[in-house]
Amino acid sequence: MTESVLEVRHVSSYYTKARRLSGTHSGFGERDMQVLRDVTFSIQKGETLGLVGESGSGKTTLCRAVLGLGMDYEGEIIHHTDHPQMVFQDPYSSLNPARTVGWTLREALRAGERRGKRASRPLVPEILGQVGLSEEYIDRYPYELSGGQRQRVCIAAAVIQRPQLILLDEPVSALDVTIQAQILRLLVRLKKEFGLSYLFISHDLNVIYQICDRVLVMKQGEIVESGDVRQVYEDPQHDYTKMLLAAVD
Amino acid sequence: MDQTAGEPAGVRSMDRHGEKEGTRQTFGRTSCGDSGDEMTDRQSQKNSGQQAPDLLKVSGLRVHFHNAAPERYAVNGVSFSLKRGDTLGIVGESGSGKTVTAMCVSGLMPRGKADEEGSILLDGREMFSCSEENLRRIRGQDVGVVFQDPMTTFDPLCRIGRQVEEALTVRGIPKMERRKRAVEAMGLAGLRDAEELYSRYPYELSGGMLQRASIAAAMITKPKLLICDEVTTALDVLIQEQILELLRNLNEDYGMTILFISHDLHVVKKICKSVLVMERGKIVESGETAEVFARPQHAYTKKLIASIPARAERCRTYD
Amino acid sequence: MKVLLRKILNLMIALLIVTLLTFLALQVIPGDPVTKMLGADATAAQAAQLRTRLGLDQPVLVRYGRWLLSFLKGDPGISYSYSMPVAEMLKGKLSVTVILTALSFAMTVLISIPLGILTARSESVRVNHFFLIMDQLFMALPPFFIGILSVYLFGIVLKLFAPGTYVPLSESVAGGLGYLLLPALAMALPRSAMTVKMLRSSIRSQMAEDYVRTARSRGLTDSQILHRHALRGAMVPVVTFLAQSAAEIMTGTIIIEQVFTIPGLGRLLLSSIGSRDFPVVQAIVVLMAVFVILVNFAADLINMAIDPRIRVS
Amino acid sequence: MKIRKNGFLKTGEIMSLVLATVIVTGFFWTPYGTTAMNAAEKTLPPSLHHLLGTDNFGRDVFSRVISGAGTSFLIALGVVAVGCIGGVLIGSLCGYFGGIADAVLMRVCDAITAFPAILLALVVVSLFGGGMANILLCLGLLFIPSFARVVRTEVARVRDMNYIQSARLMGVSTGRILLRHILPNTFPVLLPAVTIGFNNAVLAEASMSFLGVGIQPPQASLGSMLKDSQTYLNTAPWYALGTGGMIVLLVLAVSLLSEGIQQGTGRGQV
Repeated sequence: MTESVLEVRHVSSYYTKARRLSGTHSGFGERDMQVLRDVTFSIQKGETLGLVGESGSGKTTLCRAVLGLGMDYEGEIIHHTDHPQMVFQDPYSSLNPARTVGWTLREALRAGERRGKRASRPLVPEILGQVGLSEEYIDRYPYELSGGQRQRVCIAAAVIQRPQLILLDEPVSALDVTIQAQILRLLVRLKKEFGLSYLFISHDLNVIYQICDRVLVMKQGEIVESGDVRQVYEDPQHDYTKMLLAAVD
Repeated sequence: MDQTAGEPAGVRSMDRHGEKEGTRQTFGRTSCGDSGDEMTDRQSQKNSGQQAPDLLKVSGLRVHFHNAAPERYAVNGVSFSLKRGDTLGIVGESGSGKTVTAMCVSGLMPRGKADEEGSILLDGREMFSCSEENLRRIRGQDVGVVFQDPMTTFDPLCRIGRQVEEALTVRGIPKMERRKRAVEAMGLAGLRDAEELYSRYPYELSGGMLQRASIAAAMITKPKLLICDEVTTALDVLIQEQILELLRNLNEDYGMTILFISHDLHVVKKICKSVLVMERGKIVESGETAEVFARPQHAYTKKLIASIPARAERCRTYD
Repeated sequence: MKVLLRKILNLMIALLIVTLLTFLALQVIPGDPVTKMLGADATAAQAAQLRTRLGLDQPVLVRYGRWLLSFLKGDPGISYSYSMPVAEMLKGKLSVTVILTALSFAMTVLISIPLGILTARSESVRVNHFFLIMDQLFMALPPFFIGILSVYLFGIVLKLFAPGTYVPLSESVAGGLGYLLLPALAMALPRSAMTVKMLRSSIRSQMAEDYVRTARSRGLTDSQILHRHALRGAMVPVVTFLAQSAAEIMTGTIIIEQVFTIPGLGRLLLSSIGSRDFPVVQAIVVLMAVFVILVNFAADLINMAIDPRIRVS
Repeated sequence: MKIRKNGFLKTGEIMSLVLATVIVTGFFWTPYGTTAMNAAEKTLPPSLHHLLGTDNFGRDVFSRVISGAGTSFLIALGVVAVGCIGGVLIGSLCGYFGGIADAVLMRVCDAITAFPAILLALVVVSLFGGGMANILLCLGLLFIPSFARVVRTEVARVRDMNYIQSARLMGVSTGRILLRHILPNTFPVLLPAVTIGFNNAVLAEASMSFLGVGIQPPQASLGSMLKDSQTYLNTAPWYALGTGGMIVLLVLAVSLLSEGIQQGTGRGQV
């Protein structure tokens, strides 16, 4: 097998009780404990791994744990590459409203240089071109951009440091369908161009099917099914996967 | 509801009939267009000759917001009709005018923010010539609306029951009966423990439950038309399924007429007998849902269908 | 219930801290009350005797404890300047200040709430602009300047009242209240302007919420929506602001009493500060602090009643 | 940030500009000496020689008002500077890092902001002595909590935004994230806080001087002049009007400016 870029071994995570109380406490409703239960998987180089599940299934918690964004967890997370990046769902809170597109991208470059990636410094207009935006966007503020354009800028900022792994948290869910298709195509192209690996999180199995090689199905913090996308689609084993598939059919 | 569910789907182009029935001509012209490349319509040929009374008949609807560019119409010549007991989907992306159309039909367009032209006949009554007073009577009584985000559709400071029965409250129904009907409607909307939930606050309920409660609130007056504006968008897929199931039951068991607005072709396919596809304020294609999906005629419809993440195609292969 | 208990506990802690801080602050002030009371040529023995009598020879915390206990019993000590019980000195003055504060606060509420609702409902651009300008103007008028202007206008030019002739309520209720009207109004006007502005924007932001559209779809009129829904939500920040206003008004009396020569707590506070009469200063500051804390607590309770979500978090 | 022009902004700009010019000029030159008495010209009504008349010592009220406004201006500026710098420092650190220090500091801030600043300032300044430095320091310290609270709330909100997470993933240092990524986002809430703080400081100084515990005579101060003018309300009403009017103008100019900016950035009311 090829080398892996990320290994997650037996990761569990708990929400403290106090936090739960202040957040979503209630005696009613369909609610899950926000816990990761013994999650194990790895991502190979050049692979797109899909992670599917409903809200509250622990997808985002897993993401934060992988990126080390202030999540406490048990188990092991081994990175075989430097500094993975992330693209978030909501393109409206993903860009600093007080800064222009150019500033954000230059800032990413600057931070990359501090990490010693001076060698192949790309230029801001060049990067914008790579994500399908023209130079005139350099001086635009986020509020002047559409959802799709913002997501392009976010993707540009994510690939600017040439990471090997990018986490995509529902990157197209907030977009119109035709824009979704464009962004998905962009992601595929960038992956080929830069040899990226993706962890692609979505609640939409159809989107996962389009872009991923393998898929993990997550329910209440547990991976209930995993395998090759086609295989999972054609022959789902777990009831939950079957329900999810039936829902998007 | 006096309509049998087995009737042929009732979407027809109104541009030809519209003029006969005295709609303002100027807009009859600009509406869907006769040329066929703007709008592809199978139903009009099939159904011409048949004249059952429509519950809703929109003709030559044009909306222009005052703060928009002069020639930028949010809705630009939209005509369609909807029979009792039918389910009609309006599909389009953001900015297609689908929500504005729904707002006009529900009588919720804010006053003085836009120019509206054309005609909306609801059960034979012209909405545009209604006084604000009459419009308000129509809202809640004849038309119920369910909105997108169940989390924000309720007043967070007000108990669920009070809000579910609100359409009755403002119509002077006594408290005991209100409560009875509210609990009934909530039960109908698939909420168990309706009695208990009646005195809960919105923050104590999950999104799916709130969406059920908001359907109950819209249904409580037994309106003639139920407008669902992106009701599943904010929900998880499995909950989406449940809500769609509920709406389907309301339509099949109680003959509720549903106007279903969505950007999601998938969802529309599951619930609507017929569908309108809108792009930049115009209807570009309409017909029976299955038919439109199987054989899309208009380029935009094709593009939309192609954009749906489907099993058949994968980005990797076509890029 | 749990939240309520926690709030009450917080309230107690706050009261304790405020009283302690006030007490400590007045201990570090330079100047020895004993020399002040006895004069410069008193003997050391006399001084020591007085010190013992006043309890000044004890450690600070012991003195604080003693003072707090007797304060709770209604005895805040003995005045250095007048050698009489502080409680005696405060008695008549406290009621004047409380009535003035209550009067002014009532005016603020009565002016601002209806006006705020009225201007929030108005859709006319002109009316809105007019009120925005009036808001700005009145917010810029400091109460003491309004006070001076009204003394000049009503007292000197129109001769409607004679400045400096406050009659205690015990002598004439109508006369006393009448005299307090202008000072109360002077404090209420700028506060009202601020409250109107706040209430208006609060209502506006509520009316832009999604649930308003939903209510409209049920056939409610705008005024039904306002009264059944929007107003409740809009009141939450306003209640908090009104509590703050009550506190500001209470301290504002210090100045306004000066302008209208009203014999209230403010004047007593100033003269006591001047004569370094610490027991009196301490008692007044603590009373005002307790008032402020209680008012804020009341606002919290009201908001808990309005918004169920506050009850759980 | 683009600011649309509007009536409030324009009026505020013009007023502030005129006032600033007058005040700055007043630091170097006034028509008459601010303490120069003239027994021959006691309580003269406004005229071309004395724009706002003279007071009971024959001093030119206009000159004294300008100079007093200068004092108010300097103190308010200093108070806001102390409060703002301290508040931004405490607020941003508390908001960003959270934890026990944050909880404790914010409790203290809550207690101090709940308490009317003027009462505390009054007691403290009167007991430690007036004078510009004492007033400035005392009010400045008392103003820190209100700034800290505003900044903290905003920083805590922005901290969890996706773009800050992104910046962290890109390897931007914490200091830089705070300074260059988060702080610019607090300006929209900091600006109204600064203007309100400025006005509160002007009023607090005036109030204290009015009560005789602030700026000490013969230095001109709007508050103490207003206090003096009260005695001569009968014979020289222009004294009170001119002095009080200046306070109103100072406050009005700044709040119009603030309202204008808020409306121009779409945050104000229509």
